[in-house]
Amino acid sequence: MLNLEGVHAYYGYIHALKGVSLKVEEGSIVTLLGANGAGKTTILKVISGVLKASSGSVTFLDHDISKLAPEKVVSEGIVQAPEGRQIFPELTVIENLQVGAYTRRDKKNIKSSYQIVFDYFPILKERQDQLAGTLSGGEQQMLAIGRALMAKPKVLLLDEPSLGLAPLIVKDIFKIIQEINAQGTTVFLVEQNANQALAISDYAYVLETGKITVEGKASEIKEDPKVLQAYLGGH
Amino acid sequence: MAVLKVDNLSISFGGLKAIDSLSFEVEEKAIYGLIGPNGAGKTTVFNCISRFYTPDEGDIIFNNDIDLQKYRVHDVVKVGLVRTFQNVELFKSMTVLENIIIGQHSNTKGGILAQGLYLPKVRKEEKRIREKALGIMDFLGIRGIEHYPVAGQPYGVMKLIEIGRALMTDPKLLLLDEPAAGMNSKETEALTDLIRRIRDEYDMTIVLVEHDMSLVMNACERICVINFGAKIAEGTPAEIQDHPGVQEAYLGEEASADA
Amino acid sequence: MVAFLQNIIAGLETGSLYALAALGLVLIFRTSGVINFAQGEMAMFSSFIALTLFQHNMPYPVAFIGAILFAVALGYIVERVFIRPASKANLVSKMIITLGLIMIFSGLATAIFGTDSYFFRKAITADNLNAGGVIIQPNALFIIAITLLIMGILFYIIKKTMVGIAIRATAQNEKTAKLMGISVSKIYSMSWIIATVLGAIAGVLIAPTTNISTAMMMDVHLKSFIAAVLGGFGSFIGPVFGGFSIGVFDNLVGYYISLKWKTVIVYGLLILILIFKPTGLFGKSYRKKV
Amino acid sequence: DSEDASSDTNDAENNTENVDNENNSEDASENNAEVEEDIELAQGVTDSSIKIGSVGAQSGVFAAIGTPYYAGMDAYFNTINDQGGVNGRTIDLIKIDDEFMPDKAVSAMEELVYDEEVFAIVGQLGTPGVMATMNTVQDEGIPSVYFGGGAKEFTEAGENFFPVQPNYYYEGKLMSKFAVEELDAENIVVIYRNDDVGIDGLEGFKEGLNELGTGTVSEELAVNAADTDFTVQIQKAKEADPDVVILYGLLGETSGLLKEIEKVDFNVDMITTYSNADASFLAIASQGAPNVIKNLHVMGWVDATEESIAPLATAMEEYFPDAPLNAYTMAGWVAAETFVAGLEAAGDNLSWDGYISAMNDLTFTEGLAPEISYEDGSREGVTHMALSKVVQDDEGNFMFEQMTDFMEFE
Amino acid sequence: MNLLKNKAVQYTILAFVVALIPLLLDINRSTLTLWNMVIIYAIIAIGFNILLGYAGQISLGHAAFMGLGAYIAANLTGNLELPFLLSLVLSGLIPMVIGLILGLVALRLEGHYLAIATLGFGVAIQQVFKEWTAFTNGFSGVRADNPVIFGLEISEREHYFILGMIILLLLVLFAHYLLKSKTGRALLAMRDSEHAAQAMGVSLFKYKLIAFAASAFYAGIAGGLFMHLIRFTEPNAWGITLSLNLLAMVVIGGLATIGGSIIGAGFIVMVPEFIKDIEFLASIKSFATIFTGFAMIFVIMFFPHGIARIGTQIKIALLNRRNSRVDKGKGGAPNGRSKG
Ligand SMILES: Nc1ncnc2c1ncn2[C@@H]1O[C@H](COP(=O)(O)OP(=O)(O)OP(=O)(O)O)[C@@H](O)[C@H]1O
Ligand SMILES: Nc1ncnc2c1ncn2[C@@H]1O[C@H](COP(=O)(O)OP(=O)(O)OP(=O)(O)O)[C@@H](O)[C@H]1O
Ligand SMILES: CC(C)C[C@H](N)C(=O)O
Ligand SMILES: [Mg+2]
Ligand SMILES: [Mg+2]
Repeated sequence: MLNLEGVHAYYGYIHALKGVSLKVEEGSIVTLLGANGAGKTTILKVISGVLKASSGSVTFLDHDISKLAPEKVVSEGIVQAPEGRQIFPELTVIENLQVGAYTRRDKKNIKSSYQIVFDYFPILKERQDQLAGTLSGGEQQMLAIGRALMAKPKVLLLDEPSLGLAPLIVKDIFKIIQEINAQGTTVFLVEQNANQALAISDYAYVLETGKITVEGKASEIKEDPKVLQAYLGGH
Repeated sequence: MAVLKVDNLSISFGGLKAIDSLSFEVEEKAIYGLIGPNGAGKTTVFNCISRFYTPDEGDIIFNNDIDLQKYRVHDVVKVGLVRTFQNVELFKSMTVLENIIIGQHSNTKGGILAQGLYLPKVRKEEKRIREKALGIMDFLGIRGIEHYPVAGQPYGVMKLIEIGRALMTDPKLLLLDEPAAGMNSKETEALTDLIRRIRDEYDMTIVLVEHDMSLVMNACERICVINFGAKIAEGTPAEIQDHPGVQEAYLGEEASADA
Repeated sequence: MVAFLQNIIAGLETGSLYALAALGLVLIFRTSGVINFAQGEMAMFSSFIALTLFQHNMPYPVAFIGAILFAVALGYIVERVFIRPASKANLVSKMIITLGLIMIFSGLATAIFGTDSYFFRKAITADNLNAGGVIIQPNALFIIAITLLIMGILFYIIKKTMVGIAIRATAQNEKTAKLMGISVSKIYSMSWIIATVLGAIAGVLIAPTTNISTAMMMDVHLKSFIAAVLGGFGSFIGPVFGGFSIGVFDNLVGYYISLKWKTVIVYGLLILILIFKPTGLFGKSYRKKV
Repeated sequence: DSEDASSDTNDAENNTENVDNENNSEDASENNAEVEEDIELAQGVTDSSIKIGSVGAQSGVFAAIGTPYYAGMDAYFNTINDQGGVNGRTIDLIKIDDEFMPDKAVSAMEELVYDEEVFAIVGQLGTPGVMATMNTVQDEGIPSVYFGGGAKEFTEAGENFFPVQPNYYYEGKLMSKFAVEELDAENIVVIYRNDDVGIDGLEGFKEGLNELGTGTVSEELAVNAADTDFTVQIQKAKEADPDVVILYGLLGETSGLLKEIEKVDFNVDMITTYSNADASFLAIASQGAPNVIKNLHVMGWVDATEESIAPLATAMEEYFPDAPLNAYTMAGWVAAETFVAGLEAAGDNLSWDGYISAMNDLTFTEGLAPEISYEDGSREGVTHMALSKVVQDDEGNFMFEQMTDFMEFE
Repeated sequence: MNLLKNKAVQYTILAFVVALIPLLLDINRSTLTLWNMVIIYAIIAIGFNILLGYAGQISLGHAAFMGLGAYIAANLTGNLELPFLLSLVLSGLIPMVIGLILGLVALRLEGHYLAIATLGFGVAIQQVFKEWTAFTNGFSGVRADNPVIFGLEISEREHYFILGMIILLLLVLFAHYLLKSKTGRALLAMRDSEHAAQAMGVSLFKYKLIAFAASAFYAGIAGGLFMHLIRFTEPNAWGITLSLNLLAMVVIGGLATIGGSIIGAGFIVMVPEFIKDIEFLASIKSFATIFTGFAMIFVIMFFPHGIARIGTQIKIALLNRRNSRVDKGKGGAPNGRSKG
């Protein structure tokens, strides 16, 4: 459903993506692994249209989205919870969630979506009128994920969702991702927590300094010695 | 000997009691872990110690006789206490080297006039701190990027730069807030090692907040667990892992260091 | 007592002019963080349109609406042509653009409309009311009412509507706002249009007080900044309250203390208030998370 | 203060001679040696032309004054030039815009005096600019005729300065005489613009009362140029229950004050300054205060009857058909007229000394302005003024009607 | 190390070369007056850049400090008959003390609140200039003589230009070294992140005050030089227009660059003059104002980081071009990183 083909991208003259091709099938969970600075976030930026690919194509449901403005990409149904949370610090928790639902047409159902998010992250309910900027790091992370869920996207892009979350919640996060996926949302996941990410994924890619070096079924990648060695620590 | 003594600390934001009569002590040369669920108040504790927040109640005693309440935020480094930030806070418009050099701010000699006239003593100072900073970069293994802007450095590198900047202040006590966030297990392992080396080679005490249990359990000698701002357990890594309250509130049933 | 009340009433009227002018300023600020120094010049331009229509024997409401329609176009053009292309520039640089706009608009106004001053009529010309010696102009009540109405509408939009939240989100983090599907450029266009319209309304209502000329808004505009800051940029009630306060205060200081030192005293007081309330009288401050 | 000025003037005279000599030799080499005369021409003068300069705001807020003012000046010079100039010399006016900034005025003045080498400065506009360039003009001794401003300092600036417009101090004095003698005032409130204009006017007014030995100022009320709310001034004025209120301000605040007076129905005689003696003022002020405007009197120094203004009107029609004809246009016209009167008096003796001494002997009565005289070193400019009153004609138009003769303070 | 690569040496050589131009070439007195004004505005702009560009603190009231410097210079050399150089130093030092007071206010305020508070400060001080006639002689203004240094009267513009150049050079060097060492780093750190700066021992209190004091000092010196160049001043000159122009100078030239301040000053003083000289525009009324406005906007749009950074901007643009061409071929782009 989402397709990258030979994508190159630059920051100024730093060549961050050097011909990346990947596919995200409808209804699947796809994980992208890679070391610090490999270019994972850059890929998400290119998909969302924040950074324009200098060459190559990005297609969604068989049409080109590489020239679309970020907000248009969102209305196509591709939404991301960006790296570094990027919550709106001077909006309250509830208002942040509301912004998440900005593109939704089914305004009536938004109320029930709040409920879903609050069920996933009860602490957000307690904090709903607090300014988001004063939340703890982990609470902000939950808010960023919750906000993306509010959009009811076709494809959800998650950039290191477990970052800064307590172990208990990390487990929940992966469960939540599976649940969302089960309800029909396709998920493209960037994670450092490779074990758990691969455990719930269908397919995975490994990115090294701007190039895809390994790809395959998640279950196979998990056993790939190269990956084991580089990303899965002493297992 | 306790290098840091937090005694009966409390602080509230509006109606929310973020820290609730919390006490703990950190022994000299220890690597001490402060863990707890999201929103438990860990960062807030750091903010109180480093004087960004003024607690409603309680004392924070550093080095036996220094009452930190009497110091202003920017004076805290002068007594040998320094922190990093949960969300990296680097000086974006400056180069990597300049970011690290800032750490020596309080120890850099030379008044305004001397600097403006660039007297020999200022020149010498500049040379000294530059070399010191390069030494730290060597130690952290990030030499070679000193003249690049920090903006655009990979997240992990930024975390190291922040540690380097903190080391540059010649601290006795280093507070690290989630140093491993955003690192994969391999990188975390390296960081664990680095933290130990910092303690040993720079001869200091480290308190760290972290959610990555592999780092906490491997690096820390003692761990304090807080929830809703109050201490629920304290002990060695093994004790903490087996503590039922901690498992329930934080780790989950099958407590593990495998994450 | 009569003099005291007369000063208060007049202060409220003058203050509402500052407030009106401030609302547009605050709107742009709240959307994009830019202080639009050219807000006054743009309002002046719109007022000249109203004047020109009026001079061509159009009825007052037509002149008023003409000015508003012109403002819609002007706001759109300014945002598209001058502000948006500089989206990469930082906030201070954008403020410099608005300084450049001052020069362009005042120069153009001189070239097109000439340098003379012109009388312009009030919106409401009914007879003055006399309340025990205190004279109240119906027009003053009208202006105060309009100010409060606009304030209410803006307050409602910003606080309660999706568009309002989108505006605030855009102000705080443009990039992420886009990632949430907000068409940031539309939000900017819209807020410049609305702000310019507010400026036009302010200009047309202020004109009977200042006369219409290329310089008509200079002093009102300056006071409107002060009003916005005194009340706090963070709300719409703040600037209105700030405007009223300055209007009233100016008069009371002038009447009871000194006409000559009035300016120094009022500005001194502003600074003093800011020292104690650094985000304005209505600004909420909270402990910043570190 | 005045001692300083006179010693400066002496210096200036010495300088003048030097400069003259230099310039003459240059002129001699540049010009056709055909007309060999013994008169030493100053810089900027040839046999067929005289180059003069003016510095003043032509952009920004002050363009409101500068534009019509320079139109009036150009209209006069164009007329003269089309008639063949003065003694066969056409007049070439170079105007430089100083944007009302003193530093730009200085550089502009230097450009005129040293680079363009003009013969004289005519109608410099803007008090700050005049004050800032005063050193240069004093040092060089170049004649400077007419100032678009009425600061008292202009009258003491030196031999080569020829103010025309009445200064505000003097006007204030004369105003007091009119107030007392024509309007029988005893208790007077002065509302004055709190800047060089109003303060000079107020001081002059008080001095006038003092010399007349009658009448008291019961309230002195300052108005800032930035004010838009005049409640305080009018409330206080009303409380003083005066016989006459002096409105010593410019268009903006004066029309604002009138509106406020109208609002509270304050029925009192008022006098305002000559700066407002203009139809454009009346047009604005009368609409805001249609009732009380009839209590307004205005000082006037330009003898603007239909007949006297005819040449100006014709010239404007000819050269600037789209421009308005207002008090500023008249001022520009008078500036040119006065300068040319000096030229004619100097004849061919167009050295600076020649011009200055011709001016020193001059009493000029033919122009749009009343008598101007620099005899005996007087630098007061116009001292004859008249009081007019606002009246309404049968069609309801407001106009000024002269109610006294042109008279001096004495 | 190559001596010519040293910024200070470069500045010095440049200053000397420029200072000699009027002596070698025949330049109009009026043009030299403008050049002198460029120097004077450059001085205040450098100070202002320390405040805005380095410390990240905005002020819309700095004209007041320049005015203060001018009045002090006039009073000291005129009434008290102090020597010129001493009075010039004092016309910097006294505003500096007032600058400290404004700095104290700034400590509490941020962003736009600071901007407007300082604007209010500026307006209030200007009003004081108007009313405090004992010091300022009100609207009648004060005068000053040509400066006399060690018995030599400086009456020629060429000589004043040399004097100005020397003072500018000294102040440039002082700023350069100050900003290159501890203070400069602390200011930039404070601008980028107040929290992190504090954690590193940077006292916001101290450095905000330093920034305000330094900028007020530079402004005062500029005022003193203005006073002796123009030899007259009155209150209207020291209002918002100048403060806003100052802001424009610094931004147009380039925030946080010393050279940019000088370029910006040149831009704001000279561009309207150039435009006035364009014959075919002169038929448009108010054309100089309109086109200066366009010029300012043009610069910001195309050089958002200031004229002084055009070089870097072009370099990066060229590198980008080269790289995107490379990537059309095979993926062999250099792994270069930006510098500076
Ligand atoms: N704004 C930027 N300006 C310049 N270079 C950048 C910028 N953002 C990223 N880069 C560079 O691009 C490369 C890829 O960065 P990216 O953020 O995509 O990595 P990542 O795989 O997401 O890493 P991380 O695990 O740290 O999030 C890195 O070398 C980084 O330094
Ligand atoms: N300035 C503030 N204003 C209001 N509430 C605050 C503020 N700072 C912290 N809090 C609240 O206090 C609680 C503790 O926050 P803190 O940041 O200390 O948590 P933490 O233990 O560091 O959590 P995490 O692991 O998620 O970073 C949170 O619920 C947070 O919302
Ligand atoms: C004035 C600004 C550039 C900096 C200010 N401290 C802020 O954070 O808003
Ligand atoms: Mg990333
Ligand atoms: Mg935390």
